[in-house]
Parts: sequence; structure tokens; C-alpha cells
Amino acid sequence: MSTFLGITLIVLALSLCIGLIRIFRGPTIEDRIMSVQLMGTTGVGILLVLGLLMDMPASIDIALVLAMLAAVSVVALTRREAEGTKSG
Amino acid sequence: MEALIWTVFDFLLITAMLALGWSALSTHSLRRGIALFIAFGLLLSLVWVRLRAPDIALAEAAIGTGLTGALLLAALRDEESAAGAASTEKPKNTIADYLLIAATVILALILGWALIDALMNRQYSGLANEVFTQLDRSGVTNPVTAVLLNFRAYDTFLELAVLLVAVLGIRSLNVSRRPYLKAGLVLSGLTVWLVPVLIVISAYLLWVGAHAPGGAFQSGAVLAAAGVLLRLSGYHGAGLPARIVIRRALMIVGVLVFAIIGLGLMVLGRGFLEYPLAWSGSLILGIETAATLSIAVTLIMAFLAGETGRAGNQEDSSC
Amino acid sequence: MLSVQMIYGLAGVLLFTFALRVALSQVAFLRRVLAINVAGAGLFLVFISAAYKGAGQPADPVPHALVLTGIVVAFSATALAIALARRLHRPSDDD
Amino acid sequence: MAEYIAMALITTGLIFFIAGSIGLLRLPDLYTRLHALTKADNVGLGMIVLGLAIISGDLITTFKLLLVWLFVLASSAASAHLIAQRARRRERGLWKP
Repeated sequence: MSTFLGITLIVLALSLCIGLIRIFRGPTIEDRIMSVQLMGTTGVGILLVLGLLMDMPASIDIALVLAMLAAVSVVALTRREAEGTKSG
Repeated sequence: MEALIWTVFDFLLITAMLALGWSALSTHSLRRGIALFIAFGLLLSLVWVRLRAPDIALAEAAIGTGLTGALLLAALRDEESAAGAASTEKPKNTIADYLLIAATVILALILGWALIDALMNRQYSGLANEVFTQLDRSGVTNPVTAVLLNFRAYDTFLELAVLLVAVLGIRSLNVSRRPYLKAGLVLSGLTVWLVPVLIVISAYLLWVGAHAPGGAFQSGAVLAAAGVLLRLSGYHGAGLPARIVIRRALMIVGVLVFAIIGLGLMVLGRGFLEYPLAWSGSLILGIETAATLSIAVTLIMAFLAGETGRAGNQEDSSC
Repeated sequence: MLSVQMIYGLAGVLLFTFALRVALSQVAFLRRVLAINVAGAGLFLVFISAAYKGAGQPADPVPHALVLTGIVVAFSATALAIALARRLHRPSDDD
Repeated sequence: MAEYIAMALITTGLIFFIAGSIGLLRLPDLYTRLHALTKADNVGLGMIVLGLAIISGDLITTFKLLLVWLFVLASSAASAHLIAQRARRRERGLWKP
């Protein structure tokens, strides 16, 4: 079973790296934000698998915090120019 | 098989991390750089878990991803609005630049060699054994909390004082940030749901900090993230109490409780912050609770940059 | 013979020195702040990889405590630096 | 038996993750990429969480895992909306075949 989880871990890490190409390529900032969002979710998956593999129950708590804070940073990234598009 | 899996995973993680760190610093657009930096922070918290540092992963997830990114974006927004078109002259490659590159390459080689030498040839066990043999006399079972709040409580006390001084410095500079617009329906829906959850998680982390990863710094950072989210959604006060007296009291309560307990123990004839064994668990929890509130309020104030309650109201009417 | 400590430690050294060069050579202020934050992360990585004691054992908690407070202090130092720069570039309105 | 169910669930989740990443990379415009992204968020993580819950076989862990999934679901829905809204506001073009 641990070999299966190990392969799961590697596939998730690969998926993360593939998703990362979009953050380098862009072209718009929204594409990069989407890549951050996908990284957050894949990171949560990796943390959950790592917690089981490394026998570290606390990593579920970390996954929880990471999921919340990925959402906060997406909000921060999308809010930046709210000022300029004020519509009355 | 096991070893191969870990090697491949380490390789992927390090490659992604270096690529993100590298490109965050070398892209032309600063906004892009900050987006890359946020992704870098996300990845770094995976690295901390891989290196068995769950406490740091918690703090990094809250601060490295959420708070620093939001702070840099807010600073970029202010800078652009102040300067109009940002000056983007490219620095020319001068002799000094080449010298700098040569110097940093040499520095990298020296540091790398020192690291390899230290890992291969020196037998140095660190302070881990000392910590683990003394752990059951500390009142908590999470070794990192034991180091922070008991063995080196003196350092943590001064660290809180450093935080306080930094925020006093920021406030005395009297700069103001432009507030955000009121949130739309979906964002305010997310906020009213996420902020209470963050507060509950923060309290949970404070509580489990005695025996599992968590504690005052992690908990305070998560609480501060809740405040930053409120600010981003258009609540100008970031959820801080409106009365300045209460804000100030919350800012200093961590240092205050630390000092009172430390000095109280001295009056009772012990050393500064030398807890009696029977009481150490409760004393640590008391100090941590106060420290969590102070850390959270301090971090939020650092993000707000020198806004007082009254100025906040004026901004409300002005925009 | 590459151990886990070594590869993560060397990655930390690389990040630190590269970010240091960027911090020293850049003119734009926010870029410097960003670079110093990355350099700090590289430094933390060296610390934590040295604290790693292998798969089965718990890691050394003392560097963990150091880095934990370091992250929080680095954030407030960043905020202070940004506020200072804002004040510096602002046209003097009072006094 | 339970192990095989768990492995099947996790494998399905992985397929969704990989498909989401490749979709993010290959699809032609921003909105279609957003569509690919949300599949990985919702179904991919959900399948992995269910599989891991079966493997752990522990009630508290299962509860926590489901909680993580629930939070990711809610926050990713809101994030996807924010991203799309921002893209619409700045009039990012649609893909014309």
C-alpha cells in the first residue's frame, strides 16, 4: 500500500509541475492566479498523502490552513485593481 | 523502491521551488513576480512538511502565502497610484555588476562547501537530545512549543517586543493605505463564512500547540489572515476593535503577561520565567493565549500601516 | 552520495545567494524587498534541512523554533521597510 | 476489498488531477482553462480524500479529511468566480475557432 501511495505522491507532484508551466507562461495575470489556485489544491492533496506516508497526522491541519490561505491569496490577487474599476 | 520514490519526489519539489524562486526575482513585471512569490510560499510549506517541520509549515502557509503576498500587493498598488507609470529602466551590465555576480558565485561555493563538509565530516547532534530528555519537565509535549515557551522563553519574550517595536515604527511613520472597495456578493459570501472558520482554526491551533504542531505564532498568523481577508473585502478596520485604547491594549497584552509572569516568578524566589513544574502547563497556555492576541493584532496593524480608528472613519466618508 | 539534508540545504544556499545578488543589484525598492524575502526563505531552508534527522526520527526542534519566530519577524520587518519607503518617497506635505 | 476500492478511487482522482493540469496548460482561452481547473479542485481532490479516508479507517481522520474537502470545494467555487469576474471586467477575449 505504501508503494501505491508513493506513486500517488509522485503523480501529484508531476501534476503540480505541469500546472506550474502555466504560471510561467501566463499570458494574462488571471492565468497565473488560476495556476496558484491549482497549486493550492494539488498541494492539499500532496499534504494529505504525505501525512499518511510519513505518519504525521498534523499534516491534515496544515492542509486545512493551506486550503484557506490559498483562497485568501487568490482574493488578494483578484482584488488588487478593484479601485480602478470603480463604477459609481 | 521506497528510496527511489522519495528521491524522485525530492527532485520534483526542489526543481519546482527553485524555478519559482528564480523566476519570481527575474520577471520584468513586479505583479507577476509577486504572484510567483505567492506560489513559491505555497510550495515551501510542502517542503517544510517533507523535512518534518510541521510547525513551520503552518506558519509559512499563513504568513508566507497569505500575509506577505497581500502586503506586497497592497504596497505595489500604493506605489503605482503614487508614481503613476512606474519607472522601468533596465540596469546596465556594468563592471560592478559582474563583480557582484562573481562575488555571489564565490559565496555560494563557500557556503555549499561548508554545508557539505558539515554534513559529511562533522558529528554534531545539535540540541535535540537535550530537548527530548528535558521535555517531560516542560509542561508541554510538543518540543517546538517547549523550546519557544519554556527553555528559551526569554528569547520569545524579546521577539514579541521586537514585533511591538516594528509596529510602533510603522505607526509613527504615519503612512496610509488606500482602502478596498466593498466586496461583491460572492466575495462577501466567502468572507462571512471563511473568517469565522479561520478564527476557529486559530483557537484550535492555540489549544493543540501543547502536544501537537501549533502554538501562539501559528495561531496568531492564522487569526491575522482573517483580519487581512476582512480588509481585502472592504472592511476598513480589518475587524479590529474600533476603540484605539482596546487596540493598544491588545497589542501589548502578550509582552505584558509575559513580563508579569516572569517577574512574578522572580518575586516568588525563582529565576525569570523559570516555571514551577506543576504550573508550567497552565502558565504556558496563559502566556500563549495573550501572545496569540498580540501577534494577530500586531500583524494586522503591520498590514494596515499606521491607520488609526478615526482615520478609518474619515476614509469611509471620503470614498 | 547525496542525502536529503544535503540536496535541500544546497537548494537553500542557491536560493539565498541568487536572491542576495538580486537584492544588491536591483534599483526598484519592492523588488529588493521581494528578493530579501526569498533570500530569507533560502536561509530558513538551510536551517531546517540541517535539523532533519532522517525518516524515522523527530527533527531537532531548536532550529524549528528559531525559524518559526524568524518568519513572523521577517513579515513585520517587511511591513516596516515598505512603510519607510512610502514615507521616503512621499512629497513632504506637512512641516 | 476495501483496499482495492480505495486504490480505484485514488487512481480516478489522479486522472482528474492530471487532466486538470493538462487542461490548464493546453486549452485555448482563459475561460476553458478555468473549467479544466475546477474539475481537479472538486472531483480530483474529492476522490483522493475518499480513498485516503478508507485507507486510514479512522473516524476522526475521515471527518477531518471530509472537512478539508468541503472547505476546498467552497473556497474554490468562490475563487473561480472571482477569477472569471476579473477576467470579464478586463475583457479578456474568448477563443474563436
